[in-house]
Amino acid sequence: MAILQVELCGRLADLAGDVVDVEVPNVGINVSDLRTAIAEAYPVLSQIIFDSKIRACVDEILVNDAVVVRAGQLVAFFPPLSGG
Amino acid sequence: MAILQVELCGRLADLAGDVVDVEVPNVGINVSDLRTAIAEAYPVLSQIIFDSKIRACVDEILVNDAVVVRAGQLVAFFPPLSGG
Amino acid sequence: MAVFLSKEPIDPSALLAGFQIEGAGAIASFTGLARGTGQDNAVISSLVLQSYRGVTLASMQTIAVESIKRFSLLHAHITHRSGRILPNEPIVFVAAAALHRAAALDAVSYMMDLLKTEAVFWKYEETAGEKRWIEPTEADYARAQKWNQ
Amino acid sequence: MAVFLSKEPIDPSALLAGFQIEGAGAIASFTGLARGTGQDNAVISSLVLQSYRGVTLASMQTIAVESIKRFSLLHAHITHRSGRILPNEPIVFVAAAALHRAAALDAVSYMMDLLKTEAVFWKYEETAGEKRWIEPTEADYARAQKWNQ
Repeated sequence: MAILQVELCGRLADLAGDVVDVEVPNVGINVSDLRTAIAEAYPVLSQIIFDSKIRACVDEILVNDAVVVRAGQLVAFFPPLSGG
Repeated sequence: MAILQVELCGRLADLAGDVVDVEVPNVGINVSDLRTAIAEAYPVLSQIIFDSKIRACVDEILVNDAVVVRAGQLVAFFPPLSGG
Repeated sequence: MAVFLSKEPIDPSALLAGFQIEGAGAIASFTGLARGTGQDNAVISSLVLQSYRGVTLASMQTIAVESIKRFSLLHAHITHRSGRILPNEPIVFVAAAALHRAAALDAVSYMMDLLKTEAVFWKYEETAGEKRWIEPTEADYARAQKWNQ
Repeated sequence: MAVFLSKEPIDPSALLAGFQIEGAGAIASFTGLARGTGQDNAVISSLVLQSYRGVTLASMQTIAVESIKRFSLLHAHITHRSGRILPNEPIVFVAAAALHRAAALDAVSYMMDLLKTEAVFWKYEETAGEKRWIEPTEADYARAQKWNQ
């Protein structure tokens, strides 16, 4: 197992801070399972992290839930965007 | 009879100058008849002055052809407007 | 509301700098500029705008007043040049301030569409000694008409 | 094309002054400003915009590139602030240069609609010590969606 640092953006950070540490297998974990791992480790995120409007960003690219991530990658979750 | 000075705007002025003098009855003449008087006195305007797109302006207000004008009033004809 | 007819070159950035109003959430602006080439690639040496006495300014004021009413603007500005305008010089600057973006953007479109067809100006291009009068296109009339529907 | 993410206050009139391109017949601009009162008349002390690494600027660049293609623009500009923004300060400035007015005006609407829903920002208002996250409204999403039809 390894520690993946996951960045929380926008209102997600209000719930659990800017970064949360999540234990993940060395071979990696797909984004869908990462949501489950986050929900288990951080009960305060257990509802919102499964919201389909919360998008994952890996190494600065928006990705879908099938993508596999490993410790050391830049992983973030985005609530709905709101510029302008 | 009196002399009414009629201002020609835009491309109308290219045909007959900025101002044309037209003899009109002392009691005045409506705009429709003024067009006829202009066409007779200035053959170069005889087609265009009857064009429905050529609007009359009297004392700085756009008017319809029933309005009566007299010598001394500010009378102008406007081809289609084109600002911006 | 600020409406000006200018015989001198106008500076859109200075006009935008002066266009401020407390509480506005949205400011849209538009600058129309004289172009150096026509539709047939003819070189245009200048554009000449003619106005008529007080009627030209009054027609611009009517457009600004109507846009304020129609779009609940906080402020509206129109500055239009007259006289000889060289390529790349601004012909017209309009700005609209509103609470939200849709109103400000629509108001600027509205003012430009109406200026094209209702403001009391006539204009011609000078190309290699020739003089070519410019009138609104069918598309211009259609855009202006659209606001009455 | 010019796309900037600024942590410092921005000056729309200076940005408009710098937005010049030979041959343009139309320059449209839009400035979005922070407001001092919210929809429920609450006094807003500031608006805080958060961005994320290189993704925010990249999302703005995508919007500018797409608007240039879609509207055949000669030039496009987006400057967006991040960080704490006080009432009446600009949040965003966009500009579009085109041959004709419809393209420039539509491009500015397009860029703003997409910035609202696709640019990587998050924002909250601070009102009397409270923090209120702002997300796009249904109308905002509908406006952005409209461009895909």
